[in-house]
Amino acid sequence: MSRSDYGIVAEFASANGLLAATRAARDAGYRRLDAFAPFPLADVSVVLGHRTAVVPLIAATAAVVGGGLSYLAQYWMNAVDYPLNVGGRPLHSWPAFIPATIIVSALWLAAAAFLTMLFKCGLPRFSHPMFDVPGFERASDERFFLWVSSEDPAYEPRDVAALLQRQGAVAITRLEVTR
Amino acid sequence: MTDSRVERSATEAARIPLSPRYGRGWLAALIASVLMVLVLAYVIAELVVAGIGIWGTNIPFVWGFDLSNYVWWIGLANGCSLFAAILVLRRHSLRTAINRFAEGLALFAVICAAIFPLFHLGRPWLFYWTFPYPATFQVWPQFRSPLTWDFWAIITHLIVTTMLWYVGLLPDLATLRDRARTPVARRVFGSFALGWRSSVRHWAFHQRAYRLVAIAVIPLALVIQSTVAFEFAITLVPSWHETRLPLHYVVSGLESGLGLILLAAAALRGSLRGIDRFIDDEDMNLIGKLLLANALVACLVYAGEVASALLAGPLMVEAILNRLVGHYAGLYWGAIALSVLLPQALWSSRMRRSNPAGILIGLGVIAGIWLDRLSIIVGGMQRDYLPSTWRIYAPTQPEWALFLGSIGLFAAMFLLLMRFLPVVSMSETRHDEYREASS
Amino acid sequence: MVQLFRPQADTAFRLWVIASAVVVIIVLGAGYIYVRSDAFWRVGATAPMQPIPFRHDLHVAGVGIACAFCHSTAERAAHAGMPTAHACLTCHSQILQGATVMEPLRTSAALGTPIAWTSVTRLPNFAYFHHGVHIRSGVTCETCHGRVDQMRETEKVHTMSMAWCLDCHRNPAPNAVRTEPEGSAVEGSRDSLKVSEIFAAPLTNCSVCHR
Amino acid sequence: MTGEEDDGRPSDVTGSGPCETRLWRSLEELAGSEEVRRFGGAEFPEAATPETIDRRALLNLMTASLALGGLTGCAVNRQPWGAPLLAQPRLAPQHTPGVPLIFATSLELDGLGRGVLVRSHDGRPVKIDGNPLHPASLGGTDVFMQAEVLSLYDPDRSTVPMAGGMRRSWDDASLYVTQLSHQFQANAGRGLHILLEPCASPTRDRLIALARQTLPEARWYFHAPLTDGNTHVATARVFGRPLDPVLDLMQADVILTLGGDPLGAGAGHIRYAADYAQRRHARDRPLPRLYSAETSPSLTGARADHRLALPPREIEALARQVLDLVRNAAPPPAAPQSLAAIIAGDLRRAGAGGLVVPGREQAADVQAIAHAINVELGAVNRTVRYVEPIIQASTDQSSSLLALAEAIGRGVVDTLLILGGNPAYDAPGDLEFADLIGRVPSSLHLSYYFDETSRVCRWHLPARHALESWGDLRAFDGTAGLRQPVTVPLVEAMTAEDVLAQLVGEAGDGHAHVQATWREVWGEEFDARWPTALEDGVIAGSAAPAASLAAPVGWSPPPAGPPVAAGYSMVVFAPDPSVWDGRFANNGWLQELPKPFTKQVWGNAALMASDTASALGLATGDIATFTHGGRTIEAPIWIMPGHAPDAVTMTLGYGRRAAGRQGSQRGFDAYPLRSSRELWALAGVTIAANGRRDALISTQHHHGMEGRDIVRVVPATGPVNWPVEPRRSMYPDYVYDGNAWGMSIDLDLCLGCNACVVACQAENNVPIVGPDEVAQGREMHWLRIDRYFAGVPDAPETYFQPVPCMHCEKAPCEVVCPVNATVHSSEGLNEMTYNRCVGTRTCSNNCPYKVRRFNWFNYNQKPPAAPDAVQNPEVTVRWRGVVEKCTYCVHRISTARIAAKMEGRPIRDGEVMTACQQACPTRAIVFGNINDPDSAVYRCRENPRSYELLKDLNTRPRTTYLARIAGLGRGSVGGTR
Repeated sequence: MSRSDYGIVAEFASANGLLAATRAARDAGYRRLDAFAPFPLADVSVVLGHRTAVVPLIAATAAVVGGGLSYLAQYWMNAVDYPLNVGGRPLHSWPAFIPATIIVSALWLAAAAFLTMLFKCGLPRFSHPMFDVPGFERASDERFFLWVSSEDPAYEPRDVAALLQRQGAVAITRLEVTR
Repeated sequence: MTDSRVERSATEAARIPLSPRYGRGWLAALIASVLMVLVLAYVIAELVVAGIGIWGTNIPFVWGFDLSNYVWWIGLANGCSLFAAILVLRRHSLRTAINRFAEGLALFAVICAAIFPLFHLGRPWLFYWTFPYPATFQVWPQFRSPLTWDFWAIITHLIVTTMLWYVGLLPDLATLRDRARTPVARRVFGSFALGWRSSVRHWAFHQRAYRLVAIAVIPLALVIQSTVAFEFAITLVPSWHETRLPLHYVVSGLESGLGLILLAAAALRGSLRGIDRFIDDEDMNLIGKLLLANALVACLVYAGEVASALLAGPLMVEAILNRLVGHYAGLYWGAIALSVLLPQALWSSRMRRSNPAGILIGLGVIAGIWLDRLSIIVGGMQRDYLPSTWRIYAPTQPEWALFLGSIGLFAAMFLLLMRFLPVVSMSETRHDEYREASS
Repeated sequence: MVQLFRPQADTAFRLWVIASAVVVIIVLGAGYIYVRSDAFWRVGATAPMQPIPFRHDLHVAGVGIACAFCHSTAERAAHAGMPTAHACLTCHSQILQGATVMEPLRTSAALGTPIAWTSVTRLPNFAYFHHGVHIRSGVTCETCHGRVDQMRETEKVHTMSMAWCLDCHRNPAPNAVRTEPEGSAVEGSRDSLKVSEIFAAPLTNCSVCHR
Repeated sequence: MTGEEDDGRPSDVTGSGPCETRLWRSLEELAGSEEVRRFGGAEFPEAATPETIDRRALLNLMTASLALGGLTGCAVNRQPWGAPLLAQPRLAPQHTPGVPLIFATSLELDGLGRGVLVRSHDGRPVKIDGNPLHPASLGGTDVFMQAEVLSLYDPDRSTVPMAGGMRRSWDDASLYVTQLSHQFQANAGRGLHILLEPCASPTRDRLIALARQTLPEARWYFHAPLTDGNTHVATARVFGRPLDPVLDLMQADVILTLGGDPLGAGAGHIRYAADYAQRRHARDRPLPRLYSAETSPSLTGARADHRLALPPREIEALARQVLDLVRNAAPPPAAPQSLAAIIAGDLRRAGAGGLVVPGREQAADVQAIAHAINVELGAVNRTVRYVEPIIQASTDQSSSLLALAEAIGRGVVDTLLILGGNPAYDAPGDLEFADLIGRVPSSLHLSYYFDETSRVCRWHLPARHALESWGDLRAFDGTAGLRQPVTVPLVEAMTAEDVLAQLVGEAGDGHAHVQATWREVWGEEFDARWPTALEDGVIAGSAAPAASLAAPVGWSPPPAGPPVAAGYSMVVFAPDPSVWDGRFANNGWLQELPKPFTKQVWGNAALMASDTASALGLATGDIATFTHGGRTIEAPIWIMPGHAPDAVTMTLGYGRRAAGRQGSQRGFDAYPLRSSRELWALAGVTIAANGRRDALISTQHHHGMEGRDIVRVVPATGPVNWPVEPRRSMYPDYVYDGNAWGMSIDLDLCLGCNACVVACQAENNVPIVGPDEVAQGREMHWLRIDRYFAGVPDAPETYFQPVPCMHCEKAPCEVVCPVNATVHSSEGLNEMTYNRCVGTRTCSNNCPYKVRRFNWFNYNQKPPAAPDAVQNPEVTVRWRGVVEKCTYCVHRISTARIAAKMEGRPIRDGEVMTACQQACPTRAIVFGNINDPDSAVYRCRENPRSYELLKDLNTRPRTTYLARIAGLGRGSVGGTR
């Protein structure tokens, strides 16, 4: 039961403050950062270099796989496993198998996108050190936070705090977690 | 449950969901709709016990209210979700105002729609036979049948619409969690928020996923509307056997969806204090214009219906004429009046901005499309190939009860939504405010 | 702000997700296996009670009575036929005549009322089966009923599910043994029957069994 | 005796000549068989002597399974171990459990016999078909023969004797009867009056004769509402003594019918229809020309080349003109010819090949004129032969109901025995007969139901059903046939013969009485002839010979009566096509059977022409009040295209008050309006609308073909040339080698008689749904007969088109089924697997022929469902929520396939007969393998008249139609085909 340093969290009043601080932190050589804002901040993402292209990639693959499976299943069941003469139509009536195929691939697409998001965000995660930050509940309302990880190679609590102070943080917390 | 935070918050968004005190009106409405849900439950029990003979259906009218209500509900659902998805993709400002409840409406409509194909079965307890599972009698579903497509359509629609709605809702759930007063509420919202920390990283992936689900919804809505149309178009019934039917269903489906959105928006503005800050006149104006445009397209489709039928040979001519002047002509002209003529009122911007007008026109359009469905299905079946089999169909009390019950279910779910969840997206609103501020 | 959930919550949640996934898989899998299991189809089960403690093993293996002697219409009719009290009494008017277990038999003979045996292999009413044509096609009794001659109490030896029927109807050759059960009514005409005639008939048509 | 043989009767059987392969048996014969003697010798004391194993014992053996309710074919069995396996105490010889036996017996209509074959499963009669050897059937049936088996199991039938409304034991009852016989044998029968239904039963006649001797003072009366026609009066006028005409339509080149319905109704109509059909399609003979003058549409009129809708008085006028024109051989006057002249001309040209047939409801004069014309043409003994009355008993007036009424009025009737019949209901209204019976001190009624008459009599005895009893009946042509029980009596009951025998003190049961009768006839030949007769159901060569006619002098009719005053309106009475005279009122199959012209079910209506109706300010469904001589009834109106003006047709037999749960309070009762003096046509009835309406239930609501290609008609002369467009399909065709089943329905032969509809219902366990469900459009008939009117409303052409499942090779219904419940068999059957159906009904929706039916409720369990006992164990009994339809009697195909397989041979043509095909009197329906060039159905499909219904849809129906041949032009020469 030892308490260990988790990093420094600074609270900002404005999105721009956060953006500036993030830039500064990056320039100061910090790499293990995360920013928190009540709405998407594209430019901050850019600064932090998030790569999300994987989501559509996986989704697209899933769509293709799901559709393919659906079509094959229909073909196998109606034309291979129990072939029946249905209204004199060919056993492999491909046009009739299309609609279900499209629908199922759409299902896989959506599901894959959703699950990938959760996975890449590490959700669900009900308990997280960030929730210990005083006033962090306002991160979902109108406040902005920047967190510098203690794991960062360049991590030095005093420097970090100073840097963030300079960026006009309204509050600075040293976050500790129990391990 | 959230008022305490309002004054602490600087943003407009903080005032969502607003009007802490939902008055007697809301409660009365809820009670009324719950009663209707009870009626629904009763009729369904009766159906399962006695059999669908309690309906007015017969040969040749094997379908009546059951399928027309299904088609109507699924049309509403597709209309709403399609519209919502497009807004998400276009990142249109309207989305902040509309998406949240539009997605909700879509979801509720699908749930209502699902009731009908399930309980219209002669043996509803065997519905799972349409699902391909390895049975010991080794018989599979028959995938050439639009009804099997429909099975997939409904399931998928249910799941994907839920995801679209939920993904959009996720950040707001976090907000509700962080604002919630009672520990129970906090925990409940907390669990549904999945530990969302509004990290910029979360946001990045969230935006991607949201847009991808929206992308999935668009083809889905179109294909499902078409599938529903195929259920009729691939049969030999003279006035159904048309390639234009999917188009007809997509257009009129979207129109009914817009009608519902207009209705809901106007109703919200009329009932929730202060919401017109988020669903403002400009939004209403836009919806009105869209609905008007859609009504004009629908008008074109109706014209096409008559034209193509007249070109299609004697049987089709007889069938369409029967719908225009026959026993069920009232349904057809009612549909025209309500879904084409009534929306013309939206040419005037005063109408577009007025809540009562919005409610009336929204209701009118929805009713119009309902009549259109009934006219197509019932009126269409009336002139079949052998005159000896021609008959009349009239719905019975249980059919009406089932229909009204499904509306009650829909209303109940919507009332609960507006009570416990933000009816417009907080995060989107914040986002917009930020953009406006920064620009 | 305060933590809503303890760190264990996450572990608990992940475990719950995995667990429920496992449960679902187990339930489905178990269901899949169960509906194919002998228990589900009462295979190996014997009738709870029969009017007379009849023993096939004694009569067939012991005394050497052929199936067709008692089930006399199996080779020509849909029903295999149950032995009449009259038939039983050909022997049992001497053997065991006084025995109490034979009471139902005597009652039946005297009053002319049928004896109601509990049926061990019974198809649902929408499935129509014809013993005669199966035997004629070379399907022996034990193919479906097992070694009844060794059974103390008669029991079901196959599921008799539709899948089980289909296996044979899709490929009858293995089970259509070209030997005739004893006491066959169709001995002479055996050669005149070409295999093609047996298998030409489309055995997987629904109406072969369902009318 | 194996199952498949019961349908195996060669399709080309014509009653002429004995049937080569005889497939049905008499229990008698079984009982007498060596086998029985053998186990007579077995160790059962009670079986020691062969007699003890008589037919009753055998029936008991076979029926035992019924006792334990081991009925198959009921809904899915839910017991864990299924239904028990029943081990019978002993097998009936030659009876294999589960394999049906066929017995020949006779059923009665209008007191005349019609031979039938009864198929019984394990002692349980489930299906009735025609007896090919019987001249009144030739293997064909009508709706009444088909439906008789349902009446057998009627839960509403009378089961116990009643006296003064109290249930009594049979001991009391027989005691009462014995007392009667003692009492009257003591006083020679004074005060004993006996009312019987006229019935051509030699045994009954023998017993009556016996009784007349032993009880000389007893008085005998005969009454049936429909047989009291003017036939005998008319023949007496022309030939000096009452005679019965027997037609030979094979010989008739030109036929004129004056009312009546020789092809569609009556005891001989099946034979007449068969003859007419055979003649129509005899290649070497010219097409017969049929003129029909009638008041209300009949099946004969619908079939006629020329149909004249005339009120009764004009029919008489026409008859008189024709007689004159036929008599004085003056050259026909110059054009424009009167119709009478044209008809007379045709008849003269036909000479001995001409024939005039009067309906029994026509006035004596009209009928006499008709016979006179036949004499004039020299048609006697060619197209018609006159025989001594088949039903002797009822010829003289002193035995009429009227006489009985007067007797009761005079108070001379101490004891009234009513053996059969239901006079309290169906006696003419003016007699007030129910009240009269009440005045009789001691009265007894023997009847199948506890009906209107039973209620007003002191005593009621339950009567046996025809299928439970012994007897014998003469057919319309005098041919005698035996009646034998085909099941053990389901309730303890008596027959009229039993009662008579008791009265005269003749010992023995029905069996003995019948044997006694024929011992008298056959003498020592008896032992030789009895078994055959019993097995055939027909006594060979017993047809009545032509009566020797003292060369009839040219009889002239009395001058026509005065023209009727204005404001004249006439009501014509007719038997009902569904319930006949009311005796079938409680039979669900018949009640739910759409009447040929109106398609009305579960009720009747007063038919009139549209002009008449509009003159009276009435519309279909309006209830009108009909008043005559102080008697008033109310009846709903039905506007009937093709009905004669100034007349109303009322069908009898409805408005029953005590028919049973299904038959009571349906339709209106026309008997009260009937007058004992004018039985058939009542002049001067006042008709007034009373403002109320009745929801008449019908199964067809549109009557025109809307110019669509539905029923095709080809000219009588000249070739058929239809454009043959090549078949095109996007899909490759499936190959149907082996058997490919198909059906052909000849619309030229179809009379619309409905026999096929009931046959299908009986064979396939088609449920009865009841009036409310039919009103909602949910009738379940797998085979329906569509009726279309074409041409002018006043004198329309009427077309009948039986519509079973078409078994389309490109079946639209199959493609839309989500669960593979309906698919195609490799023999081209459109199969319906009930136990897979989830009930989306989308198949029915996609069937352009609308032949698919849906079980909206659990019809087979809720009244008026047919009892389980009558369900065919070969066919699944359907349950709620599944779709069903015509299967081409697939169970019969399976049975035939199995038989063929077991004998290692292919299925023969004609081996599989569908129920509808087997029932059809005119052989309009042909079924078989369309791949086999030698099959009858193949030939039909090659016929140039062959066409597919809704061909444009390219559904490739396996059921095809042969176009109807248009009527011959007036007086033109007959074409041939």
